[in-house]
Amino acid sequence: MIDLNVTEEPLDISSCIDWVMTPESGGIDVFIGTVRNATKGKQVLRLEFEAYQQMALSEMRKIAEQAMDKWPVHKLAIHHRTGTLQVGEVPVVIAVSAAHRAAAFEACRYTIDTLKQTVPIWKKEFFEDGEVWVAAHP
Amino acid sequence: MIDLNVTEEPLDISSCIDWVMTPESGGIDVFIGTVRNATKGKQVLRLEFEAYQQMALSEMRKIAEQAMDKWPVHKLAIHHRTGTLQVGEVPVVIAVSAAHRAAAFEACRYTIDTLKQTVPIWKKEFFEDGEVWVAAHP
Amino acid sequence: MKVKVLAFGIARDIVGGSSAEIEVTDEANVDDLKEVLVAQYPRLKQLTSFMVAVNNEYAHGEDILQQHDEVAIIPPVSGG
Amino acid sequence: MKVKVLAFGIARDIVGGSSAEIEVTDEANVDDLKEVLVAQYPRLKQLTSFMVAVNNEYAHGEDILQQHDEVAIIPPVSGG
Repeated sequence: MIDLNVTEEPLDISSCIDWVMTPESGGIDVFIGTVRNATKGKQVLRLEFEAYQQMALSEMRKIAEQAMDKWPVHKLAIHHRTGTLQVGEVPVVIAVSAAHRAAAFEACRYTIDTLKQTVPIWKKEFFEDGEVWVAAHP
Repeated sequence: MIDLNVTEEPLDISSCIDWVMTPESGGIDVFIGTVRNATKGKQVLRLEFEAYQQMALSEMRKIAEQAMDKWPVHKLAIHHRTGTLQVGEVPVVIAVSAAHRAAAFEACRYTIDTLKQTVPIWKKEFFEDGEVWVAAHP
Repeated sequence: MKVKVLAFGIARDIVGGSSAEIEVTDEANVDDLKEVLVAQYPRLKQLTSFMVAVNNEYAHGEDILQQHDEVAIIPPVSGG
Repeated sequence: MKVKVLAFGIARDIVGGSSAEIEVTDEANVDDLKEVLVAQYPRLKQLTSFMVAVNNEYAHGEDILQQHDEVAIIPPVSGG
């Protein structure tokens, strides 16, 4: 089972974990992205995330289905936040349950790695002296 | 920084996650062990965990220190529960924060894999028709 | 024909809005559209890369555009 | 000398309690203790393996035991 969400509201890590837990599961792996206070040594004030909402959900579903094809996973949740986030806030939560931990770890890692490559969400970093769309330019 | 706990009380996943979060962190990986309702196709009623408390904490500290030597990790928490656990309850939580996700994933995986090999904690499975200390016999 | 093209992230800044009406030939494909876009908004060329999505899917260069397709410029993604 | 040996998990069941007083020769090492334990509790031989810990550390066979060491039988662990 797959649970996807792209929302401006703060993400609820506990509810993602509760949702993936099943009596058949022996292990859950959870990845939580957090806004770092610096990038390449430069202080970050805040981030802004923008999503192409409908396509983002569609690409997230593809990733979740691929992960469930590749590994024996029970449930997989991907929640991504949009809007303005301060340092320490959580842009993304991925939770994966499986009978055995190897599948949970590998599917979770695959999901975040692929999400960062294919899901149409964009991050802008705000510094003291300006702002930049991450990865936009070589 | 390292936070270790071996306790009869239910584990608090959220407080482990909150504890490892730092403004320098960009990613947190969390592993949550859960009691499965079956093992090798046989229904499990409940588990009992017993720890050699002092040595368990000492071995957990070694693992955490090794993980922090091997990967650039900020904070690492290992909490393990003892006593009787029902299906769906949580015997172990491992949370790891790092600037980049690869370190968090790898340190978390290393920690649970090594914990299962070296930390003196024992699990007894209770079935309809008996009970067994896991891994005791070939 | 005129195609409405959505723009996100840095593409929104370059296009100067969240969408633009782009004139392309009938039977134009995605590569044709990209050519028109780059001619009209040269700063798109400076991006690491940019993709086009049609109806919420990444499109191939040879995909033919239809009048009522939902078309979007997808600059390098950076979610997570 | 007499050494107090703690027993956990299945070792506690085999020993019949959470600790046992074991008589070993002075200057006995960990291998000597394991021999005495197996002679006294033959079911220990059926385990996948068993280790001995001295003062909260896994011990080597040649480690010499002291009277007041905290000694423990460590059957195969299964935490997590």
